Amino acid sequence: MSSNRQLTVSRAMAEAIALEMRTDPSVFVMGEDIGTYGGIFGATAGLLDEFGEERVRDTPISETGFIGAGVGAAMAGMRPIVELMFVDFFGVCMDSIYNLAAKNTYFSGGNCKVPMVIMTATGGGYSDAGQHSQTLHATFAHLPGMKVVAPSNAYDAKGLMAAAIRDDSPVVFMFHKGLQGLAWMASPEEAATAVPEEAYTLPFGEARVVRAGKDVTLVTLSMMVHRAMDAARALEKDGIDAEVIDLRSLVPLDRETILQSVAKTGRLVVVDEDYRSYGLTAEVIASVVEKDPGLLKAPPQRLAVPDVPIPYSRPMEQFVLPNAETIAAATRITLGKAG
Amino acid sequence: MSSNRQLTVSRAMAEAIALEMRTDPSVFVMGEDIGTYGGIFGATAGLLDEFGEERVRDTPISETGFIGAGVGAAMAGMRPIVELMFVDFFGVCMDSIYNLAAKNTYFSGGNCKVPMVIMTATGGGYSDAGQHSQTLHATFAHLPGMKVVAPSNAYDAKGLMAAAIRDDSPVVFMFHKGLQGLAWMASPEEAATAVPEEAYTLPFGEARVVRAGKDVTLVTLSMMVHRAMDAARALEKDGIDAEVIDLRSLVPLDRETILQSVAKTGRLVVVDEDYRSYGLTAEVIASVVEKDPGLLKAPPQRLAVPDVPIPYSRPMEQFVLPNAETIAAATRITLGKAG
Amino acid sequence: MPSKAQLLWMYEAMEKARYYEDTMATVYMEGKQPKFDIGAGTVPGEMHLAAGQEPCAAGVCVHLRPEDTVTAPHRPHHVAIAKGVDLNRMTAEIFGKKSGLSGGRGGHMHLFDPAVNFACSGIIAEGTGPAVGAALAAKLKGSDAISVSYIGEGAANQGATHEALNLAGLWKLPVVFVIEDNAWGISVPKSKATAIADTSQRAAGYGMPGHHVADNDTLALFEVAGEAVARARRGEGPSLIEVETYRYYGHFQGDPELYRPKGEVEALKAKDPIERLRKAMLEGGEITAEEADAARDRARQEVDEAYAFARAADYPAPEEALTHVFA
Amino acid sequence: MPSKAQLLWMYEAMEKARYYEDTMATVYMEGKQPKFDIGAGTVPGEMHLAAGQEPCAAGVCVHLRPEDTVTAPHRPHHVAIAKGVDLNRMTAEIFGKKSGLSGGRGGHMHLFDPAVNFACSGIIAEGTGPAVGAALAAKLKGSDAISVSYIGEGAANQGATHEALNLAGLWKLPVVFVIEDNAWGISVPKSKATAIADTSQRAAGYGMPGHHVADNDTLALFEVAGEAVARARRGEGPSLIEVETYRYYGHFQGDPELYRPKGEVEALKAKDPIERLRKAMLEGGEITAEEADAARDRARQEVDEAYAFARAADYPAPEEALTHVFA
Ligand SMILES: Cc1ncc(C[n+]2csc(CCOP(=O)(O)OP(=O)(O)O)c2C)c(N)n1
Ligand SMILES: Cc1ncc(C[n+]2csc(CCOP(=O)(O)OP(=O)(O)O)c2C)c(N)n1
Ligand SMILES: [Mg+2]
Ligand SMILES: [Mg+2]
Repeated sequence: MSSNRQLTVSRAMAEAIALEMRTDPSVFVMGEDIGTYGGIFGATAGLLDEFGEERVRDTPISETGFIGAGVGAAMAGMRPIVELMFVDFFGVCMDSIYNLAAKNTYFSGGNCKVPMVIMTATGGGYSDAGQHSQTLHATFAHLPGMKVVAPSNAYDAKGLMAAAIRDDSPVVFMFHKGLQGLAWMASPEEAATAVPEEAYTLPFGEARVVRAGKDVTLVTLSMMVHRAMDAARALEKDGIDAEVIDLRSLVPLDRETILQSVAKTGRLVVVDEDYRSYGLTAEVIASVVEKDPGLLKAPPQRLAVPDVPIPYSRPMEQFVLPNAETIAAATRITLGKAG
Repeated sequence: MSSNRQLTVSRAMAEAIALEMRTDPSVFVMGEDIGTYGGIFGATAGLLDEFGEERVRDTPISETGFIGAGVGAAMAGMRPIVELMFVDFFGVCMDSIYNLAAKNTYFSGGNCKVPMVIMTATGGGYSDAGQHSQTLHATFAHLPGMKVVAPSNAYDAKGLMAAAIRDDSPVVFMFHKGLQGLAWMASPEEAATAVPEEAYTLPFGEARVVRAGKDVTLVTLSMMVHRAMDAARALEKDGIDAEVIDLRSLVPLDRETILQSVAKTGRLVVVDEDYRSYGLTAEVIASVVEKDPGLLKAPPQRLAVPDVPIPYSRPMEQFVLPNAETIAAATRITLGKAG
Repeated sequence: MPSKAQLLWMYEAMEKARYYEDTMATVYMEGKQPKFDIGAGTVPGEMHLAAGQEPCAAGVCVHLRPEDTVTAPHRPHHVAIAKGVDLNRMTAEIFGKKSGLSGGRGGHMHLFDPAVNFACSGIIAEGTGPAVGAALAAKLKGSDAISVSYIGEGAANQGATHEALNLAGLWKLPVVFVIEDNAWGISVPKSKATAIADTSQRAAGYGMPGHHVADNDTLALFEVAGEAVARARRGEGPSLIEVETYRYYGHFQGDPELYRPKGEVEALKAKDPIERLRKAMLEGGEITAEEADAARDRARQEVDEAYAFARAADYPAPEEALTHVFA
Repeated sequence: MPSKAQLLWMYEAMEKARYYEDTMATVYMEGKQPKFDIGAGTVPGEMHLAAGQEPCAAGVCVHLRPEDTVTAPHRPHHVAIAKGVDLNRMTAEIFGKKSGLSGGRGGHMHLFDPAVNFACSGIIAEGTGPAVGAALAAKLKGSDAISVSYIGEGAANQGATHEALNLAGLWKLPVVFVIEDNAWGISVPKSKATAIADTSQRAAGYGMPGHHVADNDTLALFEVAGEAVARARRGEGPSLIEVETYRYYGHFQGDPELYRPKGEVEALKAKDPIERLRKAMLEGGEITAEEADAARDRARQEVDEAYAFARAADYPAPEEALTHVFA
């Protein structure tokens, strides 16, 4: 294979895990259907064959139990990767995540470590309705003690997964179903990228300027990076030069890169597939204006799910999700070029 | 009793519940220690004696089960009030709250109703450590389908509780332990107020201007209203005239009142006992600047728990909670009068 | 022993459910060929079919009344049909249409029909608590309505199930818990999920009777469920029934089923429960082949009409998404 | 039968725990008089004492090694003491001091001592999953370390408990689950919380042996726990033990205990388990009163020293609150 080989996000994730498992016997994977099935969204495909049932462990439908077990194993020197099949299921097991995994380091004054990855699938757009389509970025990012990442492409996914596994703190790895490159679900072409074969890590808290631009800053992450890029390409035709920032992680949040960009453009659009209120869009805007409200030459725009559960039916679901057209329209508004 | 009689918040809550139970046989209460004990924070004191064990029902420590049961009972025509003893425990039962209670109305296209109150204790300041001191306002307010209220005093608590019980949608009623007026926990004097004996309701989504002022707007709710008022009194001595706004509910959020105030003062300080990032402080700031960043003459200030678990030890806990001094200091900064 | 009417009712409900699922399997592929895309086609999203599991629905719901509550999980069609959910509006809902039960907001995993007190949900074991609550409401109101909570054998290991079983046992509520043991939780066999072979043995831990029904036997379930429902109706408390049943399709449509032993489904189909019930009915002598055929034809016609209704219906306007968040 | 050393060890651990709690009851009131304010005083916050429950701690931990993991709930002191947690630093932690186990970040419900693999937590049944995970880690590493998960009888009805029991049973992990049945979950008696009288009967539902120890009997528990620990150590899987025990104090200090029948505590104290153990020890003939007294005095002295250590220690700087959020 050449080093230009293209990988889907799901294969990049599975490869990152395999590489760590080969070199570190303390790494193992647990979750529902992560063995024979290879993970419903492919993040563990092939691992069972290589590493066997002890280290690639299918679980009962007991998320509180097996995530709690992950914490216990992590404190006992292992590096578990546990999969919460859909992020929507956090409600049955959030205690194990936010009160246990995320706090035991602090509660122990740093004497105990919880080196654990919780990976979970986010996102909608394929009519899976309100209990299987959420993104819930802010639900995790609001609570202290966990790092939260949400990659937009295969290269980032592999590097961030390796970094997550090696991190001594719990990392919530939120991957978007629609970016996985699955045979059965549409995925943007740019999500699959060239991925080096060897192991590498990417740092958390370093946003990536996906497209440099001078007129307006579009801040987003995960699936919405691709929608924002589509919008940027459309806007380009109108002579609007948008800068697109992929945050890559919510915690830590790279406020510096956002500020630098807004200092340049003076215009801000924040795009998120999560619910609108009390979410990422507000945090990004507040982070800018608490530095200096004068940075903004016009009201910033927020695009997110308008505080309704994700509806099932296609026309309604597509209506509540941000897309290239709505992003472009909001961008025009903040530039005073609406209409 | 005169209509000027003073009630604590806990008694006001219990009275509101009793009044509704007297007139509406479909209202009942469930939760841990809400019977003989009268609720750990007194919100159900006296109810067992008047209404008996069937309608004032102690439960096992099975929050998923009994909150789920509340949803089933509500859909079957009852109006359950369930207590989640500490909001910190949401992690064991959030599915019953956010995926079930909050979404069944939508999932049923409005054909089913879930008239249910989930009341839960928030707040720290008395060294109960990181699993018993959180506020978690945004954790609930971020997710659609539930109204979220957090009163600061007895008068509001009674009126909001009655409104919550009569509402056909699920309402999360977040009461601060330190406002309850318990014999065993310090409470600000102003939390206990004159409370009419008869039943009355207060609307959700109407903030209250607790103190009118022209120089700066302090937006907050729950316990922090009292801290902000203390700060306002201290600032007054320095000739600073602060407007203090008690939001009373997070969902719906009264953006209008905030905007009007900031339009007048041009300066904004948001105070919250919840975690700082991805929380109420950002939502309030974003709500202002997405209208018009020019409303703010100076960077807004946010006071909240600095993204760490609440520590146990007194000096550390007091350090992470906003108080009158830190609020006043932040206010001076936004007024350019720091130092 | 079921009466003639009960037998025919169960048979019809099972034929209806089977034909509904087989039709859905075909309709679901519309617009997903040549390339399968889960979000495309007439019926998008996940689709969990229950062909083979019809006894669990009919054998229990034959004992129920409209005022009884039933909560079902993500694989709900057979139960919804046996509970009498409006088939036209249910199908329109699954098509995402405006005239669907919820105007298209819920879809296949979120079917609500308050007229017959049916609800289902997409989170494992999420219906157990609500079933307990509906039973509690009945008790508080002095009604003799009961609840039935359906879960899969995989769901038996979710904490919610435990809490609901204990609450029902503790408060002696009129609930019948039905575990549909189709041997699989997606790709995980029961032996890799549950520490014991027969989950109904857990009933003792909650102070309620447990029943095990072997090999998808409609008539055996009829008896056991009749007992459990009567017990609940009399106010004597809950029961737990585990039924060994068959899953003919994959976990969801599109499941490659690589985990499944070759020949498993064929072996199950060889003892198809609808065939077995029909045979037993006819052998019983009270029911003629013509009567059975008429029931089956009625069932199929009703299903055909429901699909036609759904197909002809309009999509909701996009902005409808913003309504009904609150009551 | 315990050896002489084991008897003395248990006795000393129990005396130490008792004296620790009784001392804490006094210290806790410092600064809370004349007006009780939970946030005030030398030791602020909630305080759950375990006087009367010492057998549960000593009778199990006598069989453990430092590398074995123990998770305890919100009422942790007696177990921490029996597991060998550093008493000075534990007490300093409860005083909120910088030299506490966690520098004051955790407090009484969050005691962590990795040297002896002890942890506790404030959420009901939250330690059950981690105990399973530590046992899984031992299995994966090929070590013969085991885990013990302590919960109260009220916690047995929490979903987490069910999931952990099933996981341990399914994977045959070396875990001993110990239910301390002190008859109360705050104000709710067991009969109003649990559908059955003897929770150890639930063990069968998870394919593991269940044991019931009546009336707070240290020696009976010693035997049963020895069996369960040995079974786990041999790799044969988990066990569940329920111990009937006594809660002498209120749920937390300051609990008005209005729910508690008059005379209940006095009746329990009349059959105090430490007295009973001492009597049995001396009657056994191998241990003299002098040896027992020496053990008790050693225990008390260690406790006195721990309190003195904690009292003399410094508070952390406020800004220390910001450290150790991440590893
Ligand atoms: C809490 C939760 N965890 C996981 C899932 C994903 N999931 C959906 S169906 C399923 C398997 C369910 O197995 P079982 O209960 O036996 O029902 P069956 O699908 O066999 O009918 C799983 C794991 C979910 N929906 N909810
Ligand atoms: C999930 C959760 N629910 C409720 C509580 C509040 N709470 C603390 S201790 C307790 C009673 C526990 O009873 P039991 O398990 O019998 O232990 P005991 O206090 O008797 O030792 C309760 C309800 C909690 N900490 N966590
Ligand atoms: Mg199954
Ligand atoms: Mg107890």
